[in-house]
Amino acid sequence: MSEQLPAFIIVAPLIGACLIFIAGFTRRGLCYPLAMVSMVVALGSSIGVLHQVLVDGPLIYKLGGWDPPWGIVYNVDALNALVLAVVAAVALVNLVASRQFIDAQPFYRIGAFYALYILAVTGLMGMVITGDVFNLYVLLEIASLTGYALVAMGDDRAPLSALNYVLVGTIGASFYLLGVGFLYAMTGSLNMVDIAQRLPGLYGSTAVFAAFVMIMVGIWFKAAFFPLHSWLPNAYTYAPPPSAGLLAPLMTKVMIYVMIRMMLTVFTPAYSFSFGLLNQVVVWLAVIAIVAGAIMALAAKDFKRLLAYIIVSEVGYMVGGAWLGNRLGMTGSMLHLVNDAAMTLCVFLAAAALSFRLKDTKLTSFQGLFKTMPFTMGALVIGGLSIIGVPPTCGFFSKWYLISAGIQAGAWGYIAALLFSSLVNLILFFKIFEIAYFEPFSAHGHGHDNGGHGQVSALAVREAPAQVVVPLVVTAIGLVVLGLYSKELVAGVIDLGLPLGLK
Amino acid sequence: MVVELDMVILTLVMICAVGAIWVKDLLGAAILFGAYSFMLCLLWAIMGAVDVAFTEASVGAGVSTVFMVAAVFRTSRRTKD
Amino acid sequence: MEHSVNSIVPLLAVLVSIAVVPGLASARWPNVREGFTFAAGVIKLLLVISLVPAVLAGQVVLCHVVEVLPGVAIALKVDALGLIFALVASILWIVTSAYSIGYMRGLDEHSQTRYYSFFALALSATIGVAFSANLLTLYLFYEMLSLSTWPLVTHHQDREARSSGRKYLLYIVGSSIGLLLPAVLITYGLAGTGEFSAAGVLAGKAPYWLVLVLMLMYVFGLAKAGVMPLHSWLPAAMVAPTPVSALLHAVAVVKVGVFSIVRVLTGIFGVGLLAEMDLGLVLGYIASFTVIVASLIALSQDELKRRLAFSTIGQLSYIILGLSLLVPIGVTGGVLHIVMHAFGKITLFFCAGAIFVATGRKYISQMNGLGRRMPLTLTAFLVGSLSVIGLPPAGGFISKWFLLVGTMDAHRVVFMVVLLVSSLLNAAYFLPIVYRGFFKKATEPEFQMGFKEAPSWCLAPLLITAFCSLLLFFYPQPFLRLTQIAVAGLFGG
Amino acid sequence: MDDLLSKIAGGYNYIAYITIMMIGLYAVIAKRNLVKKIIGMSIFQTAIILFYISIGAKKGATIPILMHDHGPEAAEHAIKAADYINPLPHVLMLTAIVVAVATLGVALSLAVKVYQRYGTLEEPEIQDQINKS
Amino acid sequence: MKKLALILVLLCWGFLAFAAADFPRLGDPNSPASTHLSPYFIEKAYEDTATPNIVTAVLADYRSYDTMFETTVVFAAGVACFLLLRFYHFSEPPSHLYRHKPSGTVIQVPRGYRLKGEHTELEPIDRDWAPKDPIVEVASRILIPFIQIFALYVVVHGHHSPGGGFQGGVILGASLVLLAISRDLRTAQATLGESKNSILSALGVLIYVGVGAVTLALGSNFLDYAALAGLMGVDQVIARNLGILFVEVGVAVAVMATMFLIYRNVASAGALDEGL
Repeated sequence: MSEQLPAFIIVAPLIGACLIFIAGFTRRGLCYPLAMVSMVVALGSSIGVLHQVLVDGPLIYKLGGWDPPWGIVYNVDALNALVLAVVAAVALVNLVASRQFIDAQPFYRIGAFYALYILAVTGLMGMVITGDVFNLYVLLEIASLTGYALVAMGDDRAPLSALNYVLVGTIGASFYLLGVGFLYAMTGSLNMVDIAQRLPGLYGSTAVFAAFVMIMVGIWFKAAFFPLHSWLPNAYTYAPPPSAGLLAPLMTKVMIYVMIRMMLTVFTPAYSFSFGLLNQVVVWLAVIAIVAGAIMALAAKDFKRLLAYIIVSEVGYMVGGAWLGNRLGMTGSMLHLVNDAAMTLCVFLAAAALSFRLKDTKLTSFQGLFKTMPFTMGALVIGGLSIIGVPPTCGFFSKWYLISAGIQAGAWGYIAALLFSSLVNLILFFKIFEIAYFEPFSAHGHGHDNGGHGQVSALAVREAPAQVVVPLVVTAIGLVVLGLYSKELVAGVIDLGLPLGLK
Repeated sequence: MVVELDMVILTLVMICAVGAIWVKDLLGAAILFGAYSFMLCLLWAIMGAVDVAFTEASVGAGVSTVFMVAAVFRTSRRTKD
Repeated sequence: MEHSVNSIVPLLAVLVSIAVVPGLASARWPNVREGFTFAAGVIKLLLVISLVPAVLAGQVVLCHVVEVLPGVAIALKVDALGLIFALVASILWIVTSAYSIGYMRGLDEHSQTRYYSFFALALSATIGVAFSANLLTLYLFYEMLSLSTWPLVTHHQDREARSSGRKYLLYIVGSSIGLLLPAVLITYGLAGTGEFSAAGVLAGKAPYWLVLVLMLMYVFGLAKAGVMPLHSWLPAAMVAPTPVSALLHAVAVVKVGVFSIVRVLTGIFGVGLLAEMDLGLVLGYIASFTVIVASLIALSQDELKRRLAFSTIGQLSYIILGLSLLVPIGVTGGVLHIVMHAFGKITLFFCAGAIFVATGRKYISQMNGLGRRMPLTLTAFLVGSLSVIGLPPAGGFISKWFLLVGTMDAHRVVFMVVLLVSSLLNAAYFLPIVYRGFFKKATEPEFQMGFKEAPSWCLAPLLITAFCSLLLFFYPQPFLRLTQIAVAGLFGG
Repeated sequence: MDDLLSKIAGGYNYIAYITIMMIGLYAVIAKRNLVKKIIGMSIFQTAIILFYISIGAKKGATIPILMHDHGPEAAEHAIKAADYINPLPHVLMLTAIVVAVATLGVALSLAVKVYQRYGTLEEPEIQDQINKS
Repeated sequence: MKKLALILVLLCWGFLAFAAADFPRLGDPNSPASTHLSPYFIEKAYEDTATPNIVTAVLADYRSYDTMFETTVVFAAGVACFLLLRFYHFSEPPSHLYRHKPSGTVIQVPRGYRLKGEHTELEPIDRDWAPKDPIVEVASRILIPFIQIFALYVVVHGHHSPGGGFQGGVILGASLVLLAISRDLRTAQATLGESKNSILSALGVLIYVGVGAVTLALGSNFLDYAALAGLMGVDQVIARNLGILFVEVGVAVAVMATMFLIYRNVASAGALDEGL
């Protein structure tokens, strides 16, 4: 049975999604348990697959029993097994936290929401696991379509933001599809490994170059790589907390993984890193992305918008790291991908917990939160420190690799941008902590007056319900644990997945 | 596959495409979009992609147009560009 | 050659005050809470002391915690240099805890639980820095210290605290991210390791300019050392409650800064490399500049704590100056100065706090005639001043003596002049305070019946530290012996 | 010159699909009406389908449905690849068409939702309303 | 903005045209696309699956995993439309309209008032779509069964001729849409209620995945129809042929239901009371 494990990763959530939608009309109480079951099975099987890959090396799963390149196969190596496990884990944790919000929705939406949620996860995991470039497009569309709907579920400006997301996202996906078409026209194949084998003879071709550029641009659209990020801030700001908690950590990260997969598996490092100028331009674009994201985050007045711009910045980290062209950079990018998924989950869950009690997430309404919501804020502190890059949280270690890679490649602009954005993140998060730490200043301001500083906060704020806080705290602890296990991740997993030729 | 016919239909496709985004009436745009899809369907039939042509005829020229008309009906026909 | 033993004791010493935090946070009664604080302090001190015999025997105690990245571990190493610093910090923590109780209760401060919790965290971080075996561990605890002291600095939660907190964070963490982190990474990139070793790890691996740039990045990146121009966080941070200023800003935070500089310059660059490239001179000039300018600014400060802060900035650079001489005696002086200055300066801060608790006065110009009502406090202040100025019979004399001998040994007459001039300046800004206190008549008539000595929880600690300052003059052997081992290690390697 | 001409003759489909695609892209970027943008998006997607079908085209071949199929002798006829048009792009494009209509459906429901909220489909007018509130 | 867009578009055009220079000529039988994978499909498809329509064979067997997700995309779009637009509202409209069937007269009943008793000759109609066109209505009524039969033919005959689950499903869905347009949404809903419709769309996908799950349960790889051979007592080629049929049926069900689900939500803006 264990050789069939890879199929379960996709099949379990897919069946789950269908059943959930049916249950939404017949037995509504079953929706949430079904969602949980399918996510748990998906997580279990992805961990199982990761274990298999680590023990037995990369595996190929032939769907329909057809041999590649004729049929579609899963190519699972250490890298995507890792990403699969991360996606499933993040989705599961966020699912636990989502329940409180979804129960507050109109009853007829419950089934549809969980179905879309699980379908989105299916799409994301499918993108990661597949070994076929066209199949990747189809799954990308599943992840995107469900993502649009999940974003648009919010109130106020969410539908407009989602429509903008649809337009930009579809253009991005179409660019990817076009690039795949170019590749197909030149090589006649759709299987990643097969393409990689047939490409070397075509390295000089302008069409292959165009395919490379198109695929990258398409992925960058979806990954919100500056200047193609315009859809992201609004979409994630107005998305309801459960959707933001799913999409923000995963969508961009999975796309970054797809980019890395394209660079390593399809085009191979020999081709991807052979354009001196193009590579430098991309690294400089990453620099601009990091800096621009940081500056726009500084200007944000809303917590979720601030986080959204931080994501723009983080995408710059990963794209830049991957394009530095050395093994350290790729390692850093992959490690940061894992860490950033966890970090983003942590801060977005915190945002969810806050919006549960505060009704809006304007920074100014955070006053005195350390007193009133200690667990949420405690977790937010860890998440913030991780994003800033303070050891021993995980964010530090991936930054360590990225900067080391920058040093090795002599990309000083990239290093400067990383440090700049760390500083800006420091300012951003301490701005938040400061507001939350200082309660409203009382009229007489300063004082050693009988222990109280200012009046009790006007908001009768309590800690968010346990169903939101527990996953949040678990994630926060996870950030530190991930940090301490960085070596196992790097040496035990990521290093196995990177091609040997990449120095 | 006849090149001349191909080119004529391609020209029609382009005209319909330009028309669909040109007309100042969304219902008209929806209908022109349907025509565009139908032209494409013809083109594919000529190129030998019968399955694709069939699908495009039913999906693109059929259901898509209906969706679009329905959406226009539920919103407004007015457009400034 | 030194031999090493593996032991978990250093890790325990670091963790004991973190472990106590949940106890602190959940304690219902203040007495229980403070009992926890003391218990942790005593355990920590005992653990540190238990390491002394091994180090005196020439051993190095290692504790490998976890390898976080391939080839990069979080690891602790106790050698003489680290042990000196750890001893000072853990002794003074107990004293400060006692003082905190007096001060915080005396003023009926709010959020005392939070205060003690972060205090404990800061101590852990300090010991962690002292015992760091490599750059990563040092960076980890260095950042932990920066962040855990922020709530202490901003303890009052008013506008002034907020702006000081901002400045504090921006200088300290900003410099550590902007300069220290890249320096650490460049070091790892060049040398492939960041383990501290007497021979240094950079020798022969980097060109002159890069070594110079790296050194400057470290010296300024470790901004806790208060090297000008990255010093102005220190006076700003004086808004914190006095025990915080005392322990953290005279002992823990700033000393962590200079200790780290000493550690990095000797352990990463190595004395040999610095001497070979003649970088000591550059370092010496930077330090001298800070010494003189800080002393001059101190002269003009009226607020007692600010004057003490600028004095600290100047004194810290003594240590760097001592190191920059790159001769055994000079380095001995520098390392000893960590100890001597700690005891002297903490006494001074305690006195400032005691005066504030008893009278509510912060400014020197208000302190006329104070000595009549608070003779013990002012006497302790005098002892502390003497120690900081470097006059017998206080401990500061010994370290300054070594420093002066060091300048002669290294044939750096300029630095000797700097030391002497700054000693004069020290005297000029400290002694008038004592003079005012004892001999000037108070201006206000109602002064006569106002207050008396601070509560005994405040008074006892400052007397103890003043006594220690004196004791260290007559009996410096324990620290001197350790220092000599440390210096021998640095130069013998 | 001859070379160029033959290139154009052999590549007019490519130029056509690029042109159609750019018409769609232009509409997405420049048009202010949301439904117009959606139409542009669909045009963009269909242009890519055109491209794929062009790849699959084969001179002198017929549609990819086997002849002589209704009988036991069907398998005995040797099937030559050169006789049939490449079926793979068709398969892919069936999927792409369906994806396109799915996207269109979602986009249109979003447009309806936006209209319910703002009462207009013109982006500048929506922006005005947002700025006012 | 418009100028910027134009420049951008022209640049893009230039880049793509530049790249197109490298492509094989249109219709070149020796292009990589025509020589690498496709010969295998063309030559082996019948042998493997007994399906003369190679497109169907590739779609539903060699690349059936793709097609499963293609169905899922449609399903996801249906769920998305439902989630986005659907709302249950219980507020009364300003007035109710009724048509007197024999005479065709429309009467208006203001809000708050109700018709007393049973009126079999009166039918409720939509405010937005009051006119009634007997020609369209009758023509549709005649046409719809034929459309549906044709659709079923397309589904089943997809092995031998153009068509298959998608096309058939879309046509089936279109027949329902036609019913909704020619009469009104209410009539169409009476044919296929909302929850039935939604369940069908999920069921379609489930049929597809279910076939895969059965093959998994039989110990083969996911969607390897050959595994069904033992279960149904036929040889592997026929099993594949039948497997294709099963999944095509699933696709048809899912697509049919989803198309109508999208239509009913878009056309009534989620209220499901009045259509076009």
